[in-house]
Amino acid sequence: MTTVNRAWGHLSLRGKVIIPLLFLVLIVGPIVTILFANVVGPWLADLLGANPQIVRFVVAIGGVLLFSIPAAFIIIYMELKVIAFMNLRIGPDRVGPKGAFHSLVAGLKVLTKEDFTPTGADHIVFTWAPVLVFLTAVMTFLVIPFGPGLVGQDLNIGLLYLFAVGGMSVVGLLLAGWASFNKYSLLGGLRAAAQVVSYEIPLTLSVVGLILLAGTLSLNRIAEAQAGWFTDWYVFRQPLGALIFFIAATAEANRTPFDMAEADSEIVAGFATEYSGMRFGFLFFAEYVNVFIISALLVTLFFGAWNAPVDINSILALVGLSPIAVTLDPASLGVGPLFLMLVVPVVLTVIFAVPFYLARSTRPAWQALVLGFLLFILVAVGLLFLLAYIGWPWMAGLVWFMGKSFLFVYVFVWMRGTFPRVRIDQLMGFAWKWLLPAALLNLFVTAAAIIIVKS
Amino acid sequence: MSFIPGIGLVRGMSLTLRRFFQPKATIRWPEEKADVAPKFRGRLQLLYDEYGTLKCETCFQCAQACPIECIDMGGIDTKGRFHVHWGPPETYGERREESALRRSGRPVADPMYEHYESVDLVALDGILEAHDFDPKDMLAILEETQAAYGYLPVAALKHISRITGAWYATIYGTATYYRHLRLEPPAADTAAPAGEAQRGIEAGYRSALDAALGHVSGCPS
Amino acid sequence: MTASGTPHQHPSLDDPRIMLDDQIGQFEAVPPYPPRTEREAEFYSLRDGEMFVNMGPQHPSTHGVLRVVLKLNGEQVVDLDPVLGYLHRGVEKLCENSDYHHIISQIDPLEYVSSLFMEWAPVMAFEKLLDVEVPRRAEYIRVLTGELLRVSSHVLYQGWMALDLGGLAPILYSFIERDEIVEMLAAVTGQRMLFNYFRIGGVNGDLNHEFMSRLGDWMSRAAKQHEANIGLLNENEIFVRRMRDIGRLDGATALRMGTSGPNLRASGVPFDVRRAHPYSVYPELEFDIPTRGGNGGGDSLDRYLLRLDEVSQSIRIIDQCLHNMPDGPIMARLPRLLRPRPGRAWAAVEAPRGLFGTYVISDGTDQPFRMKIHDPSFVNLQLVGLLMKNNLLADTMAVMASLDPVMGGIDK
Amino acid sequence: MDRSLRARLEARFAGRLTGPVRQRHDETEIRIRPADVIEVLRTLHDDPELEFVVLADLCGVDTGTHMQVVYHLWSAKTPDWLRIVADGMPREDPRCPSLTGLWPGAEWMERETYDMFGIIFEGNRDLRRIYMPPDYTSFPLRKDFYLADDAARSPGGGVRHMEQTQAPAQATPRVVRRTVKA
Repeated sequence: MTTVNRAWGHLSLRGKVIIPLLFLVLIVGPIVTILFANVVGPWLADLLGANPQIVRFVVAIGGVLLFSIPAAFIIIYMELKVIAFMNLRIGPDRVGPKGAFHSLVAGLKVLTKEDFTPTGADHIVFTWAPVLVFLTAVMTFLVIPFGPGLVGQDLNIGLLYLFAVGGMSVVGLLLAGWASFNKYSLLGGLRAAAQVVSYEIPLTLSVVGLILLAGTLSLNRIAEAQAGWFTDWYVFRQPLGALIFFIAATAEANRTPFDMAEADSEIVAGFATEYSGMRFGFLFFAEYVNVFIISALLVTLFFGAWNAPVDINSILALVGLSPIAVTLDPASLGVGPLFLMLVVPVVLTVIFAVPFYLARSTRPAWQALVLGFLLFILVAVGLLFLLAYIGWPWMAGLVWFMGKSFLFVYVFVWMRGTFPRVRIDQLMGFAWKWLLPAALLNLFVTAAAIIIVKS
Repeated sequence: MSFIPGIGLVRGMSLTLRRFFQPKATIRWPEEKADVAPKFRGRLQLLYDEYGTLKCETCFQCAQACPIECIDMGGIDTKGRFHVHWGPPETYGERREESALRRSGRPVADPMYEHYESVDLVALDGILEAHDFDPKDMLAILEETQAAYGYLPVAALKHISRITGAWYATIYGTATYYRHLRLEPPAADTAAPAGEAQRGIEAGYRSALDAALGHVSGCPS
Repeated sequence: MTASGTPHQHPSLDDPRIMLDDQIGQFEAVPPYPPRTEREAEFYSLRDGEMFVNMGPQHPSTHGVLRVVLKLNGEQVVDLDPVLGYLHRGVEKLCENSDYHHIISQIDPLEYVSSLFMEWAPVMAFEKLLDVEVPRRAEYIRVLTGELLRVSSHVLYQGWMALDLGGLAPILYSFIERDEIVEMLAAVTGQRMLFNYFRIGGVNGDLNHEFMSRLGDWMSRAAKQHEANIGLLNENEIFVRRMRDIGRLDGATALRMGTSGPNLRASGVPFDVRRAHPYSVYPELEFDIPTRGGNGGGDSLDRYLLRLDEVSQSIRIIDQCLHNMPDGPIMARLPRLLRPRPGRAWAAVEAPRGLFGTYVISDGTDQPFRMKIHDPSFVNLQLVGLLMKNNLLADTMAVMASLDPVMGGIDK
Repeated sequence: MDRSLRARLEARFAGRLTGPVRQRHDETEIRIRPADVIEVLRTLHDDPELEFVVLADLCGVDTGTHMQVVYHLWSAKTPDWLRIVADGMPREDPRCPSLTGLWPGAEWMERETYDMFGIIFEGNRDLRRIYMPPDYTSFPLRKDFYLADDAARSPGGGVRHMEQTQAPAQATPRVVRRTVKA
């Protein structure tokens, strides 16, 4: 042992890194490879081949986790920038163009900060509460249909699952508030619990009318049911339901004007007061993921999901043209396009560079070429995108879905920039005295209408 | 609040949306600098002339005017005789102590000036009373003091400063500006309290100058 | 201060008088010494279901370093105990050891939002002591700059009010508005915040071209801008519901509580020093004393709206000042060194937060023998104990912000 | 100067004034004994001819030999400010009746005066320090309280503690806090 120790001591730092790596690569690598190729691989392949659902599930979870982080970053940046603009400020403008990487850097900052646990706090609960909050937020992504076929799991009880998982986040908030050993946190957690539990009821009831109309709980089916013109969207059949859902969802996500749980001018930061570092980051992320989820839900349920507001095919039919149909199958194209891909960029770059070169005589040729190349990329990406939009229905659906969702995210941010906060008793009174009766009324009217129409 | 519920909220949101598209008020410091008013007085600095020497004339006015005593000044006067200083009493112990002790009703000796001879201040009190303790009549007060004592004892100047409230530096400035006022007894070359060396050199210069010009020494006109 | 006169000993934490087992969570709010008064003993004893919450001194919405110990029952405020002194600088003692001229800059940072008024009252008191006649132009300039600052202070109040209720936008709009006025005043005084502009017997500098052009620019749209500011919040249902019927204060109680300024006028008592005891050139100017509240007393919304009313009156006064501004000197002839006759003087001005007074005793030297500063925020802040009881935690913000305290003035 | 106010005051408080009514500029000043404070101010407040409803200020003064409490009042019936000086309290144990019964808002002003001068207002329910920390032992605005720079170079050896212990007699009885179970 001493020999090994002494030899290890003689190694330089680089050697200390390389030798274990070599050991890993040379010894462990082949063993793992052989094991995988002979034992695990075939077994796994058989298993997955027999159950494609599992593949789909794993891919969906991976996709959802990967999607939630950039979505949160984009919303954070959007919130900073939009509220700043509404306040006649510029907002973040130092990191990246127009401060675009600001939230990314803020995320890094959160990662590097000290993770602090206050004295007297319940360590385990304090640590796991943010994880619970974040997890529930991310889990709701699973059933949201981003486009035709672009859905993690097409559950037939998707809506039920959504409300169930969404309601679980309050447990995390309550735990966070309780475990922090801070009265502001406790008040914030209790406020969150009271608020979310109260608003759960009108939130759920407001959708029941829609479920009666659609006849299904699957979000995918609800989305499909709204195809066609924008008049087919459920918001026009359920305006009251949409309004109630909008308000209740705002409260559910703890957004202004219902951000009682983290009312910074009253209870400092509510349940997040004692959190720092990445645990605070989780709470923070969950909040913004929630914003995206309620926007996505609003779009899915009431604003036509992935459907475009205008049915282009019907317009074309009216004019007398046949519907455009492009089938995109890259595999069937053969070798020819590969040569094209070699030639076309060069030629087009040169062609696009000519006007830049001619426009100003002092401009050196390489600058004109760079500009031409950039222009070419722009045009190419645009054309490809157009092709994809026409050719792949999921691409068109995704575009519309994301566009509409971020429009609603903008609305939530806009509201945050404008409104003061309501008081806790007004908040509860509003839920029980106004929203709940209105949701019930909506339900009864819808049910009655369905019976009358059917009979 | 209007009668239609929600109309106020909608108006508020329309206002913020309008602001969203308006030009922004941010000044992107440090790329852009805000305009400073011409009268802005934000920073103290000593100015230098083109030869790199200080422009400060040591008039003490800035130190006198500074309410929080962040400016202090000290030095020996041009003839090397007296310490003239202004500034926080931690540094010099000139005035603040008196003020505090005066309030507590106790007379106080000033350790800085203990080695100066003490003079009988009864005559000086009479002079001050005749002038109604008015610092505007400082020249007359000093002249009469000189008439009474034959010169201006430091203790008398300190007393004048304390009674009239005029800054000692101001009185000292007045006393040294007028050439007919003197701070030493007329024939007291041996009793110079401080700056002996400088005085000796200076006296040498002056006698040489007088000899060259044919003047009679020690008689300012 | 122990009552027996012995120097205070810090008791150890296991002293049974100090820490009871069930109070371990309240450790941060309960003072670690025996109660000194009946009231303190009563306040720091808990009934079942109550808890202390230590709001401040670093709380987002206590307007500085105020600390309020709240006794909560759930969300309901049962009782509260404001703890002051975190910003205490001993300005009165400093003034007693400063020259009469120096005092102006010593007390300038007292209430940093409206510091010209902090200069105005002592300067008036010194002028009384010295029997100085202030030139009319100087008086007009004082009124003009003072009313400008009143507008800026009230506009800032509007933003703070919204910020404490959770609205993010108005505070920025307020600061943009205030910045215009502050830049204007910087053109004439040379500073943006602590102006140090009034002098005994006049003002420091005459109005200059930059100030006049900025002022003209501002005046041309001040009224319109003010209308827009009014529309910003007081039609907002959430805002109005938060403010209505919160912290109702009737006129008689307000007078007994020593309240002054807009808080008093919002309770229906038309007491304004500018009219009640006219000073400077206010008798020559036309303006109204707006009151609100009626017979039921004024609530937080009344206090908010009254300040908006005052802004339009201030704009009226500024307009008249500009039209009536006489020519002439801006300083009385005074010696550099001031030694007033022994005597006493009291002067009070109507600051944006109420009656700001100064009581000066001169003993014939160049420093005042005693200088008392009466700050309106200090007295007005007493009302929180009265108004916040049995309200919700969230209403403490609506009440406290509506009283418009500035801790710099309160803690002196 | 309001001559009629002077006449009214002299008529009303003939026996209670310890000095002549002084008037200068827009101020009228009367001097009374501390024991008469409540009675005199109550009369000033309630009397329909006087009606001094606004308590503009309450402050303490240390004259070096004794303590004073000074009140400034305002009334719509006169153009003058009224100043009432409760004079002649000993510096060792200054005591003055509290005005909180008449103006509850005087509570904090009295607390401040207690904090700065050590004047004990009998009847004030909450007379504790308001600015200085609770374990502070001296009264900063007294004339024998030196500022740091004064204290550092006083003649008696150069060092003097800023905090001088003043020990006025017990203001209120000591109470031990208990948790009350309802």
